[in-house]
Amino acid sequence: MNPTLDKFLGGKQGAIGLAVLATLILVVFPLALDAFRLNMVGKYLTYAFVAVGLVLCWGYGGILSLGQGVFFGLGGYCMAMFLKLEASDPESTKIQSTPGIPDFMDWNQITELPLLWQPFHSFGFTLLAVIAVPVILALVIGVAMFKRRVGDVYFSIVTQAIALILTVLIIGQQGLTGGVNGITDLKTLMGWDIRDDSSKLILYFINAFLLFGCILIGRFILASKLGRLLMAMRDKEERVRFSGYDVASFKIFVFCVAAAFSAIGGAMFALQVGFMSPSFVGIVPSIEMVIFAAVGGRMSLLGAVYGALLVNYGKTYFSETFPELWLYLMGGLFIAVVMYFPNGIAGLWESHGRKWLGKLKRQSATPAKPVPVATVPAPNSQPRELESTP
Amino acid sequence: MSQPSGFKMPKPVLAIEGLTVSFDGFKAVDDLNLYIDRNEVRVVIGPNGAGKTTVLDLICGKTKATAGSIQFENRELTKMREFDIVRAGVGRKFQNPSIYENLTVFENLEMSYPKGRTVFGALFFKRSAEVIERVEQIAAEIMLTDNLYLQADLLSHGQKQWLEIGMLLMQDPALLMLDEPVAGMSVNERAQTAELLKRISQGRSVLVIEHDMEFVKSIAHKVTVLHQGKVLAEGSMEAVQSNPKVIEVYLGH
Amino acid sequence: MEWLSEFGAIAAMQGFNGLSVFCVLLLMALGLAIIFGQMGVINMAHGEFLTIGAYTTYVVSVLTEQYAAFFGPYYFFLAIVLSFFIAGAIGWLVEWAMISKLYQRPLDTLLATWGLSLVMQQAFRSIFGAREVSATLPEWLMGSWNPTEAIDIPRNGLFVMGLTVLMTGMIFLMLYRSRWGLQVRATVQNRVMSRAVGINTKRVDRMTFALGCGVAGVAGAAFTTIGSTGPTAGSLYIVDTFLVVVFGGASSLLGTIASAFSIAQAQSLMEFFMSGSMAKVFTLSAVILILMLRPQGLFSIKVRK
Amino acid sequence: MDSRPSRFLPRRLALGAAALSLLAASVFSQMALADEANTTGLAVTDTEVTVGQLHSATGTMAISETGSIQAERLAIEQINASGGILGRQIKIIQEDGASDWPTFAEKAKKLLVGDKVAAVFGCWTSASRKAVLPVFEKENGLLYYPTFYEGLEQSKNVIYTGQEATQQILAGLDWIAKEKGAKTFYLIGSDYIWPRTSMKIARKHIENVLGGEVVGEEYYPLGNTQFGSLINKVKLKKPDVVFTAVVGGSNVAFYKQMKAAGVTSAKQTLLTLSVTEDELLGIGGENMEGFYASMKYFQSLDNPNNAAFVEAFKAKFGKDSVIGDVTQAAYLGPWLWKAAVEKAGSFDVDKVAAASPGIELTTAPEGYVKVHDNHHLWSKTRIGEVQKDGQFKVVFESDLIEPNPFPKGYQ
Repeated sequence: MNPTLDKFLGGKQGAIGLAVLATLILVVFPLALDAFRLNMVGKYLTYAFVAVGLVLCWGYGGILSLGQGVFFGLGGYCMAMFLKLEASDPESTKIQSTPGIPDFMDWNQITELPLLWQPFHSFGFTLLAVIAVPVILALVIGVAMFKRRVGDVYFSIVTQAIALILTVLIIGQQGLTGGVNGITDLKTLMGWDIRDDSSKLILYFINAFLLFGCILIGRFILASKLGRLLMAMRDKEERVRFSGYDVASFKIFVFCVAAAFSAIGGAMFALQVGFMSPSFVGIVPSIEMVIFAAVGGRMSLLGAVYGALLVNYGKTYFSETFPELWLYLMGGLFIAVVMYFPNGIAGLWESHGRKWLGKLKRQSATPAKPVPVATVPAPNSQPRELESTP
Repeated sequence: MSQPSGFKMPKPVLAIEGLTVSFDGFKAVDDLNLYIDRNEVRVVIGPNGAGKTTVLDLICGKTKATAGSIQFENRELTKMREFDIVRAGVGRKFQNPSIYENLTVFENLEMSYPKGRTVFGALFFKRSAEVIERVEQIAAEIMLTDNLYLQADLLSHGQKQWLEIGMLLMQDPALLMLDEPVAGMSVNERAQTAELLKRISQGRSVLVIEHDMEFVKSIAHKVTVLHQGKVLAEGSMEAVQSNPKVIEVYLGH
Repeated sequence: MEWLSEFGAIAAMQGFNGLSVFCVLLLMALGLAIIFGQMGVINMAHGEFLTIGAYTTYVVSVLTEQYAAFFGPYYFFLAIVLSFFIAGAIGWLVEWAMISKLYQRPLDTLLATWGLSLVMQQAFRSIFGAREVSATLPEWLMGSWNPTEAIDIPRNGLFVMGLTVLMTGMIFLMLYRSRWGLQVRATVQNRVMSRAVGINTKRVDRMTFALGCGVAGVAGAAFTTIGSTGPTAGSLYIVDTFLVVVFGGASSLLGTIASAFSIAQAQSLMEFFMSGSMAKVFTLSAVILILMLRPQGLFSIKVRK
Repeated sequence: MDSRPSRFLPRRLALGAAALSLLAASVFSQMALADEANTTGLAVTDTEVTVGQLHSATGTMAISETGSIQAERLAIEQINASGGILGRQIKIIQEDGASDWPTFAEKAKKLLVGDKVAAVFGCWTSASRKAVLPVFEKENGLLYYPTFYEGLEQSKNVIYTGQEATQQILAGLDWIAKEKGAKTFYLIGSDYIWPRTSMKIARKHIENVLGGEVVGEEYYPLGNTQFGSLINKVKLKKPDVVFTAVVGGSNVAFYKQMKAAGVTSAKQTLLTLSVTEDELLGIGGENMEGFYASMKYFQSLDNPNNAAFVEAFKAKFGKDSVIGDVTQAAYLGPWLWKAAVEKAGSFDVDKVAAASPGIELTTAPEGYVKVHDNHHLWSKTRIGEVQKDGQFKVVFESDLIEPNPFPKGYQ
């Protein structure tokens, strides 16, 4: 195999795992789920971007950010600002005192589109901003923290405080941001109605492909020397430093990559869900995203996706069926995963699933069976639970 | 230190002058002067708490000096960042073997290869024939050729020490600093290590901290005795061993 | 002239407010600081241990009203003591079942305790209902004390202040004057060596964690006088608490005190001159900026490694 | 782990196919069922009509929304007991918004598209309403929204059973200006849209209509628990009236600290928009004794409708339960819907919405209400004085006030 391609796919095992997930997301879900449920899966998958980023920076880099919601939110807000401007054309806002500006600005007696919003008329600028704004913030935080060797718990707490600050700011500046309600009622993307079922289906696929893009980039990073350096840094930071590496710059890089992934997720969230609010920026959503990565397996890019799907599905299912039990379950699951299965679903699969699969293979006398069928249960307990979805 | 032009006196590779560091008033290193010549093997000895490891920490930038200067090939190290010091040609082995245990010996050595040290350099680093050749060469040097594809945590304690030395050699440093390289080694391994040090000190200076006097004797060109952060004595092993102040410090209490 | 004396009165009350916020921050942070200092662990469920104290106070208050009205004025002291022991006992259990399994993995402890906080919140909701409750405060804790006509000093503020001084003093004594404190400090310095000289470090950890949780319980009981009691009440305090502890630096109680003091003064002063939201943003940003300049917190001892 | 790999794919496909055929079947069955009471494929049979209930049963908002859930259930039960609507019993599908706005939007869509409910009773915060509004407008659903709110909104798909801001604020300010001779006001709110909009309206009214002066206007983050500095500022400014819209956990901290700082009703007049009987449970009546609240309903209202309502509510949910303004407004929802359906003779959303303006309810616990063309309610505003036991004493009752969600001159 081409070595570069191999790096992206992560060898035979990696390619199979990817194929399984791709089948699940690109074929099985769209066929088996109705538009409404599929849109929900689409929403879960936007969180998976964050989880994938966390695998890189937390699992491999040892940097536990409790403020990934900040980047998710910034990406989402950039996209939402563009969409909101498009939804606020003078015609559909003619009942306002100042037509042509977003409705919440009108309620806040703002009579002119603020400077901050002006560039978001351009889709090109918006796409750039979706990535650039969070990455620049991550860069600033990263430079400030890692160059000064703020590590471990300190970093976690500081990122958490940043999440809080941003939430308070967004809520406080409601003329600019829509406040606690967020930016709502997003309708079209360059004239294309994003609320239709058909457009939601297209968005779902765009989202899925972007997610796979991020996973492949993640794989490429991990397969490179940089990936090995990350792990080396996590375990023996001093050694790496005294081998002549600028440890901080690697941490900053991986933190920025995680921020960029989160931001893409946020932007796709705004597109698919149709609004953005500060409730995805704060501390609680940020930690929940860590849960997705932890449950899926902090060392597994694919596991992170399963984690995001499983936890969110569980959240929807249990909060519908046993609302009382949900928090117990979520908390308990989290404690159990952290304490006993630090490598999450992916770790369980590695330690038990493969063995079991091996046994199965040996039993079946026809080893020539097409590989994907035999490995479909890669996510392990996952498909069984999701079957009740439709 | 002006020198007449034309006549080239060998300038020390490392010149430490007036070096002081204090932790909350306690002076771990106190107005220290130390010069190491090219191709010299220098051993620093001294009782526990004499400040030996701190000196290494100061040279490689792990600890920042309170006062004084450290000149390495005419560059002032006290102002430089750790990885710049390494890139300038200073390698350091830690007291406990510090290797990447879940990587193979090959990968351990490869990590220290002085290319692809920037973020994007590392991202697009390729295992070229040149890299492989260099790794194999070093592996032979440190007697680990047979274990090249073994995971590093399966090595013996002594082999781990060698591996770390090998990782430093990958960088081809002008100054190699080793903190207790034979601690925990068998007699046989000690002898092998001494041979290794002799081989690798060709073309570079080596600064060693060691307690094992036999070992020191077998490798040292010159010995420096530290006591309470100051140089107590300096010279050949024999001269130092017969120095009454040294005897007082080692045996007096 | 009258304007001046009024200004003086406001200045006095504002000064007291700064002190009062300081005490609140310190009292919340004390328990966390002990645990963080000892184990390097941030207990994300700290807020829920505060809430245990608050609910204990509520239950004692209700029971007193129903069965022992004569005890009414004094029930608060009993509530504080009970809060300490109940929160401490639960902390003891948590350390035994969870924390002790996670040493060497501080980030994982942080995550696991967050899971715990979810479970505890839901437990409060199941037991006490989703709505907020209110303990009836004894008369002597309500209202204000007037040294002059124009000055109102909140009695609950004074009470919290007194309690803070008492708790801080007791913790100081325990840490620096008792045998147990010596063991704790020894364990922090060198765990292996402490074990070698016969200190039961496991027990020391467990006691420390329980003590930290117990102190949180006391804080929670005290906060029923100034704040709300509900399943998620603890989470209102949590970020401030973390910042105080982290800002103060892990290694010293003195750092926590200094950090609580500076954050409280900054916040109290800024709130006086600008809107509460912006004051919050500025305070938090200032703390983060300073943390970036001094990553190990205000007071960290330079240690030779 | 025991899921069979070989069965996995086919099973999913089968499920997909089953889902499709079910969908088709349901479309046909609905067509077959259609009569004039239901021409748009809603979940209405000859004996039953399905409605949705969408509140937060979990999460931080559960504290506030529990009362609304209970009140709506009570109303629906009573309607069913009295024969239902157009001869059909009401069936409730309850969904949990879990205090999370996208969940609200999702669940709204599920109720409208999946369950085809004829009406939804739900939401509490403005944020959740804003999140579901596009769904209701796109899928043409009907939402009964119970909370008093900031106004600036009007939708043909929503009936607002609580007061919009001007109804609640103006009468209250007029009363306090007249009764207490108030000229100077200090405005305090939690930092989000409802308090900010309310204070804006209040400021305009104070400055332009009452000829008074606003001496301070402050917003604190939601969840703030330290109000010492603010209270000192209030003391410095000595306003005639402190006018507040503080919510959630902050509420409790604010009033406890006011009391502790000596700012009691003996020294300071205070009028609030945000404290109902529900909040008083947490704050404690003793901490607010003598302060005033301005809203359309208090549990202590003295009329036969209310007496019956309070009795029924307590019989169902326990004698210690309290009823606040929003709870009562939520109770109106099902009754208003019933009246509109009966007037329209159909469950069709368009017809019900069109029939709604002009609907009168004389049996409302708050007294008489009437649906305005703008889908808000005509209602009276009352001033209640906080009593030590956590109830309010009604000290003033306005005339019927016209709802005006887009108040000219107040924006």
